[in-house]
Amino acid sequence: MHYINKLAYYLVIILIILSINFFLPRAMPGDPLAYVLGENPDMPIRMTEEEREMKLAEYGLDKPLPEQYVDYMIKLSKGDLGHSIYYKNPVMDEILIRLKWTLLLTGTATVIYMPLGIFLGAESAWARGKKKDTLSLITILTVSSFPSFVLGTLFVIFFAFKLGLFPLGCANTIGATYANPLEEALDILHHLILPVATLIIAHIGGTYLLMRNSMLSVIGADYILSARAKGLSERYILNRHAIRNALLPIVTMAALTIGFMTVGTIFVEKVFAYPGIGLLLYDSVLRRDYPLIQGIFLFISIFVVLANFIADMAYVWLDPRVSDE
Amino acid sequence: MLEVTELTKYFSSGLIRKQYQRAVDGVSFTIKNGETLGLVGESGCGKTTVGRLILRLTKPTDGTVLFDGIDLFALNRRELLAIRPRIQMIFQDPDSSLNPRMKIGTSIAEPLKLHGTIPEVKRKQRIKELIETVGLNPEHINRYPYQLSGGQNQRVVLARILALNPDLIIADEPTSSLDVSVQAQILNLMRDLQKEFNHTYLFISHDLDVVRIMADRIAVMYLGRLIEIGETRDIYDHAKHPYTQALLSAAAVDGKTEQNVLEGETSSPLDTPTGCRFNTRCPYREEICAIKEPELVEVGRDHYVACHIA
Amino acid sequence: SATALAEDGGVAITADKKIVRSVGGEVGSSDWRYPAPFTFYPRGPGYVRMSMLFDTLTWKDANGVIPALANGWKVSDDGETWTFYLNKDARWHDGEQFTADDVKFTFDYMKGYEGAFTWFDAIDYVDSVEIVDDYTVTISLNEPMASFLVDIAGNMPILPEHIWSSVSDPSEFKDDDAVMGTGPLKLVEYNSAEGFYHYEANHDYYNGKLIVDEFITMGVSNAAASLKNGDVDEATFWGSAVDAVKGFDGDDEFEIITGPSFWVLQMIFNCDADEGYPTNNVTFRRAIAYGINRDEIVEQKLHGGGVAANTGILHPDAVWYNPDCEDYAHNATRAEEMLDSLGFTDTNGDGIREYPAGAEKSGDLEFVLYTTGKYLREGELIQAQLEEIGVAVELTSSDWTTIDSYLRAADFDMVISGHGGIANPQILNIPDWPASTYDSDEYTSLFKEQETTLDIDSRKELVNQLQELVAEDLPVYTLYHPYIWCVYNPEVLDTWFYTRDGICIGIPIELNKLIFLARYGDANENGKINMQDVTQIERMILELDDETEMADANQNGKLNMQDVTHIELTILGRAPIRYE
Amino acid sequence: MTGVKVNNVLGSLGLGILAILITVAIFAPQIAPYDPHDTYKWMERPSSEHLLGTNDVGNDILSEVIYGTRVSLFIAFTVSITAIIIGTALGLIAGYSSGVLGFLIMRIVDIFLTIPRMVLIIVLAAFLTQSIWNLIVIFIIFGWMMTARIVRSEVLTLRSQYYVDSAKMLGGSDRYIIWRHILPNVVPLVVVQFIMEASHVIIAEAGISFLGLGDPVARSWGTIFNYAFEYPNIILSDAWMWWMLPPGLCIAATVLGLTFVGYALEERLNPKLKTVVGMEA
Amino acid sequence: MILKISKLKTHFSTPDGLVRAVDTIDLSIRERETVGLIGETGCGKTVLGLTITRLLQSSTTVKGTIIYKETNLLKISETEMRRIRGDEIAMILQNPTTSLNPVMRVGEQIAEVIRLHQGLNKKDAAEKAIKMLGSVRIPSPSQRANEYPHEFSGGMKQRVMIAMGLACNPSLIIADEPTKGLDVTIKSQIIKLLKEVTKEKAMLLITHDLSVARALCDRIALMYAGELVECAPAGEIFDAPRHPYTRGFLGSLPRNGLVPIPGMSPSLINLPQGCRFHPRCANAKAICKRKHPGMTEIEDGHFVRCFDA
Ligand SMILES: Nc1ncnc2c1ncn2[C@@H]1O[C@H](COP(=O)(O)OP(=O)(O)OP(=O)(O)O)[C@@H](O)[C@H]1O
Ligand SMILES: Nc1ncnc2c1ncn2[C@@H]1O[C@H](COP(=O)(O)OP(=O)(O)OP(=O)(O)O)[C@@H](O)[C@H]1O
Ligand SMILES: [Mg+2]
Ligand SMILES: [Mg+2]
Repeated sequence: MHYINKLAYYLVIILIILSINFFLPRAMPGDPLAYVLGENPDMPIRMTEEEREMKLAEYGLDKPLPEQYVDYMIKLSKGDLGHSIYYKNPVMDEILIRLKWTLLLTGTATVIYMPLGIFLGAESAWARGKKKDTLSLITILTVSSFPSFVLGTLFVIFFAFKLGLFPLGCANTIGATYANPLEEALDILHHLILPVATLIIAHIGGTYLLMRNSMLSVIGADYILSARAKGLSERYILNRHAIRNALLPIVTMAALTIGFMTVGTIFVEKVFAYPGIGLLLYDSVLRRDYPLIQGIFLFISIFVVLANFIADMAYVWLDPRVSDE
Repeated sequence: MLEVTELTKYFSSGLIRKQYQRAVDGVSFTIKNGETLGLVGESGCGKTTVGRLILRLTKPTDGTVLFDGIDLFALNRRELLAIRPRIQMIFQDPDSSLNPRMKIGTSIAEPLKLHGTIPEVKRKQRIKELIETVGLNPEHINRYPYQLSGGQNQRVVLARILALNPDLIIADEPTSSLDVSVQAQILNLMRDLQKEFNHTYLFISHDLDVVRIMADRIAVMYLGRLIEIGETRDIYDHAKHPYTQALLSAAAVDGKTEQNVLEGETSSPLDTPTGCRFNTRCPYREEICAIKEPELVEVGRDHYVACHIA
Repeated sequence: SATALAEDGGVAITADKKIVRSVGGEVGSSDWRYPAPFTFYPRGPGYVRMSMLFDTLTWKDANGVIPALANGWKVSDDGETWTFYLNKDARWHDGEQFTADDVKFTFDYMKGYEGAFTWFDAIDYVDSVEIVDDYTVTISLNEPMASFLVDIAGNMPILPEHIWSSVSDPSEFKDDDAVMGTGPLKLVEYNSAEGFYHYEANHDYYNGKLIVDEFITMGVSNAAASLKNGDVDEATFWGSAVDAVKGFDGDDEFEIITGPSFWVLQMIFNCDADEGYPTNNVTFRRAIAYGINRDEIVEQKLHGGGVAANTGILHPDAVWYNPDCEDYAHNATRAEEMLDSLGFTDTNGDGIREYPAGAEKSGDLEFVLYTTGKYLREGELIQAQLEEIGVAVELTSSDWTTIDSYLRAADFDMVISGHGGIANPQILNIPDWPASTYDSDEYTSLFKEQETTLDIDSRKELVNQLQELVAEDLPVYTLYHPYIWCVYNPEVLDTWFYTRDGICIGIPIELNKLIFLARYGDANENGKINMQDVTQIERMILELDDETEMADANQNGKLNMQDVTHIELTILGRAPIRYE
Repeated sequence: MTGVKVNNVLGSLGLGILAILITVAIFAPQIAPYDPHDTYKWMERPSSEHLLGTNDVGNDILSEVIYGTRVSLFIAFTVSITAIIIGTALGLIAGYSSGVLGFLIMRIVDIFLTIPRMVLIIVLAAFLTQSIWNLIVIFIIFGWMMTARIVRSEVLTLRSQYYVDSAKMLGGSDRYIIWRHILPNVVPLVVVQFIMEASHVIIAEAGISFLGLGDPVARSWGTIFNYAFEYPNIILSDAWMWWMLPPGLCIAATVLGLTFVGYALEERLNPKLKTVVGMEA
Repeated sequence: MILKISKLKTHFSTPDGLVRAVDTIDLSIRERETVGLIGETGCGKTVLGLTITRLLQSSTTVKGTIIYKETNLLKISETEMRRIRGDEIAMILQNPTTSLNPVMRVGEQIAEVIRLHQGLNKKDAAEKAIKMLGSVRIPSPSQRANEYPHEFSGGMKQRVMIAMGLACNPSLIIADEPTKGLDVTIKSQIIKLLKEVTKEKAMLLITHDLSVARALCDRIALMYAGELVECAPAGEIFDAPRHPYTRGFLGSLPRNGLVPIPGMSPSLINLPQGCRFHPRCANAKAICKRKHPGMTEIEDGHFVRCFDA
């Protein structure tokens, strides 16, 4: 029951996202054709009325809106996100070749910052009021108030340029030939460290605070006292009783953070010239490559919605109370 | 004064597949002027809902409530606002009955302000009177609820209700969160006030000892149904329904006499048993009990029971 | 010979592979699409990435046109038939021999798929191509085309027939074979995400020995820092990036060369007779021009990395440049006088002039100046300068789509925009600009006339007049031309140079494939082609003066008369070259 | 009880930071040594004349940053105040009238919260003209949801409190109850939410501007940072120290100030942490 | 004597002042004896229970001795205490609904304490847990063990709490209001269950429900404002209460006439001078205002803190 409801809900969300995507260029001021053909500030496109009509027809923009909508949906169902103006390639292809880098970046960062934030938050709450708690609280709040691009830029200047410890950007050494896969992996890692560190620092605060708050309310709960009354050790109580309960709000949050992450990567990828989807979005925005912008928006949104869906399911799995409803 | 007929409330939940919770299912009783009717029953049997229905704080599903001959359920908004001051309710939890951000004095002044019965200049004086009537000190006027104890807050609630001088007071377990000694203070106060202002009480409680002292008549509910109603003395001495008997026996624990301990738990109003609702726990169950729902029948003077066996 | 020179150590060839890395921009914006002939991004950087792989019949170096796949050529007197003598050593990357068939095939293919080659559209001039023998072709034109040698022969990549004959959708053909040409480099890897192109040397190159083994053009996060860090060996800077260039000045590890950009930033006025008041008044526009201090803009925005533009639009380094256009040197007094004379005076003393009474508009003399975010700073400077002469400017930054829609509707006052390709007189067709509000019969007829005039001198005269007219009428007021720099590490490669009038049809950047060739490594130790080279060529020419000898020389891979003539023409600025 | 002390220290620190920034914003014309649009010699190093040097077109960076405070804070506060008011109103409606309207509002909130809003903002910003008003409108459109959700759930709790029933019973109309009983209890939450939203907007606006989608005319810190970042020589020269760092630090300081204040407020308002000890007779 | 508490003080320091939640309490419990601890809300009953099991936050001050079978619980290390907790001394907490971990299966919550203290492996512990559930009369225990607390009713959760307390066969049980919030019929079920349990175990029963105390206790101690005011065998308390508070307390029961004690309990921060009860005492004398009375044994095993007893 629960699953079906949720599924329906998410399908509606996806439908809405698709519709936003459809109506966005059509609702904006300006020539819709410009959103398909792109613009060239130096040399504006020259077109006679006739050519215009032809182009409109070619892109199906002359049809009535509902018909366009149906066409759009049919195309989408075939995985066709349209053609990039700049790359003259299917939007999907352009996204897919960059996907691995973004996944590597966000994946690595998430795998580190989530458990770390959870761990630090839990520890901090468990030591509430003590020096350890205060110190980590202030440190994390302070550090994470730096926007990722400020932090990233400073990292580039210090660690990459001044100290020369890391490369200035990119995902690997361009044009390098590797003796073995390990060497390649190390090279990729070398390029990954600064951007990942930036993402972690920029995103850890949210998780940390949430976990800390969540944990604080768990600590006061009677079942923790009850667990102590059973003679269980503090570590055991923390691990077995407290964390799972405290994790519940985190799980809901996790999906949201994945949404933030995808945005965070735009900044980090720009600062570190990391060739992922975020940078693609940035470049497309600069080039006003509207089909590509829309495609990326759609892709990220659906990705985030899926993440939400998974988080919802995980929530059910974590909290037996929900599954019964 | 109050005539409740076939009062029914089903709570529905679920959007796609509706589920009905039969919280109150055809309850009828009357209360005479100046009388106290005790309403007892286990948790979740629908006592509070009955009270809230009478006040129209909850929308009824069915039934009628006549208050001094006025059909409460037929009133429109304005009429309802006009009649509300005459029926008041005291809630279970005194602490949450007062807005934590309002000073005690403001809380008590609220009904006066809302109804504008007393000019503003005299209000202060009236508040002081009310505060003293319920045995509090005028200096409490400037305190906040959290600065007072539960018992004191319940007094404030009483003072506020008195400001409206209602005819009917529905007291929903007014002392269940209080200590025995404080409970005694509040219950005594309520009795005194009843005498003084001739209030009519619908006194809801799960504590039979308390009801015995407070009520003239007692109504026993089980799973949304009224199963027995009668004079207090009759109920205590000649309880007819097996459930009432079990309740009384459980309340009379003293460590010596062997009790009549009921097995099992109350069923949920989500899926009420067919036939007599008590049949799943009844020690005297017979075949008919699982099939037919018993009607209230008169077994003594003003004493009604819904049981096939009694 | 080239080999000997290399061995002499004129060029640093080490036992290791010699890899040259060049900055192609920031990651992401360093992508110019797949470098196949029909897929590259139709701008200069896209073309040059393709040109590494494919050769054309002719090519250009620092001094002008030189032979490429064609060793020599001659043109008929009517200018309608061109004969090309092809290089017999040229081979495709797969080892196949290059022949006249490929040339004919290419022309036919381009004509057959008209519009597929988005880079230029002059193929219409070509009527037919005939194969004389395996290494000679004649190309017949519909009408004489003075710029043929550059615009078509020096521009159109010759395709291998054995690959493309079976390709029916050229713009979708992105196989490995699609990048197989005769060029000095072969494509190893291309990655659009990272915007990098990895080439390796085609050591069998027919046109000379290669001095590099691999060439990479890639995206970086910060060009200057990457260069300093040694991640790359060469980078281009432009305009205000002169600051970064200065950082390398005096650094022994790096060399700097400067070139023209063939680019202009300009302010377009609304000259529409109905909508454009008061910018449709020429005196008013001149007053504005006097009010603007272009030198200040060059100084403040470009930090000296450019020059105040030719008000006649064409670039000073271009053949067609008219140096005598009115330059509207900043003169606030004059501007104020002119405005006063038009009746725009500050009557209410708020420092801003008002419209004269009874004019089409009233109130403060205030204009909206549209610009994209890129040129906002220029806008701000203009805003401040015009305020001094009592003209208020509201600066609005917008994306081009929006600005364009205002332009089309003639619903604007002034717009800042820039464009390149200003070496070609064709650019002067202002009334025909999509959003132009300029309308002048005199100008239009003058433009038509120069288009049909074949005599170079008279045409030059007409183009000069056109420029003067632009400068007088000021439908656009040009602001500046930025410079372009190439900063490189000479240890790795020191053959960088700027091509005369730009690569191919005028690409200003330094990525001429000739830098990979030993003879260039030899010719310029300081990275530049100098007059000595030219004299050397001249001396060669003097020794060869009859037809047979020329044919001989041709076969030996040497220059011929035609080359020389052409070089001379180019040097003298008479070869009509079309730029975009 | 070190927790309380830390809390107070953080709170006052945050308030201090904000007070300074707000003062700077209000008195920017008085504080700034120059008009940020005036031009001097470009790329000057810090000197007594230009404490933070000049930028690539010769604007005094210090003055630019001071005026940037205005822009950044103006956007942040305009957006968060409006978004909070909208969110509170909708949250109240959704929570108090559990009808179709409330259901609809909450669905919209859920959907908006699921869609990655920053990405959509970037996309929208790419479609729209770059102006601070457009940004403000976009941020408002995407800024009210969290407040609505929080207010609604609080209203749901409050609504089930007996004192709300009491007020009804005493004859209070819905409007009276909302104004007198619900709203005052929601206000503290809303204040915290306002602070959170303001810090979100600061970061979001800085981010959008960093991507070059901000209003290049009204230069916020993000835009200043962006210009510095795009300056080709920024890493090689030392200019990042006085051109990039100050706006970056300002953004961080504002966020930090808001976070501290928000944190302290939340701690203070969180009833879990407030134990009333002993009852006075 | 299984537990002997003497001069026990538990003080909390708060921003408002020192809370003397437990103030000089002497109390002992014999083997198999059930002692009832009765008092009004906030008088310190729960704190006493938590002090014995040392479950209070470390920032509190605890003084005095708690001798459990010859060991002073206040002197041993936390590790040793942990071994005793749940194994020898079981505490059944006040609120079963919140005292069970909502995301852990009921069986597992019982099994973990068995595994910890009796070193059984997972499987055996799980089996034992099911047995324990059966012994507190949970129907179909093996199936119920795999359910979560929210699937249990209030009475059943209380049984689970009891089963958890009994799992390691402790010698002393501290039960904090085991019948609070339960319906009368369910309450009598729990009382019946506890009665069986206490046949062979000592128990400290904390409650403010006199009927429960009467049904279960051998001895009853009354607590007022952090200290004991009367302690005597159950019968004597009900039949011959000596302390005015005890008398008032009993008198305020509905069945005894609903005669309230005037005034209200003092704050544990501002305790009255002299006898803590004197402001509410009808026969308070001058001395009561000045001097704090001590516990005196007025009859065998009957202690009262009153000058007048
Ligand atoms: N607003 C509501 N929505 C849905 N169900 C409700 C609502 N209010 C009460 N119920 C259900 O109606 C039934 C009767 O509730 P009610 O509060 O009247 O019982 P009660 O006898 O007062 O119990 P208690 O003694 O615990 O106060 C319960 O099962 C309860 O869950
Ligand atoms: N950690 C603590 N810090 C400060 N004061 C506390 C703390 N724990 C308890 N108190 C105070 O100690 C007093 C005694 O509390 P306790 O919980 O023991 O009362 P109780 O007798 O169990 O009451 P109830 O019958 O309501 O359970 C109360 O006034 C309480 O506020
Ligand atoms: Mg109730
Ligand atoms: Mg307690």
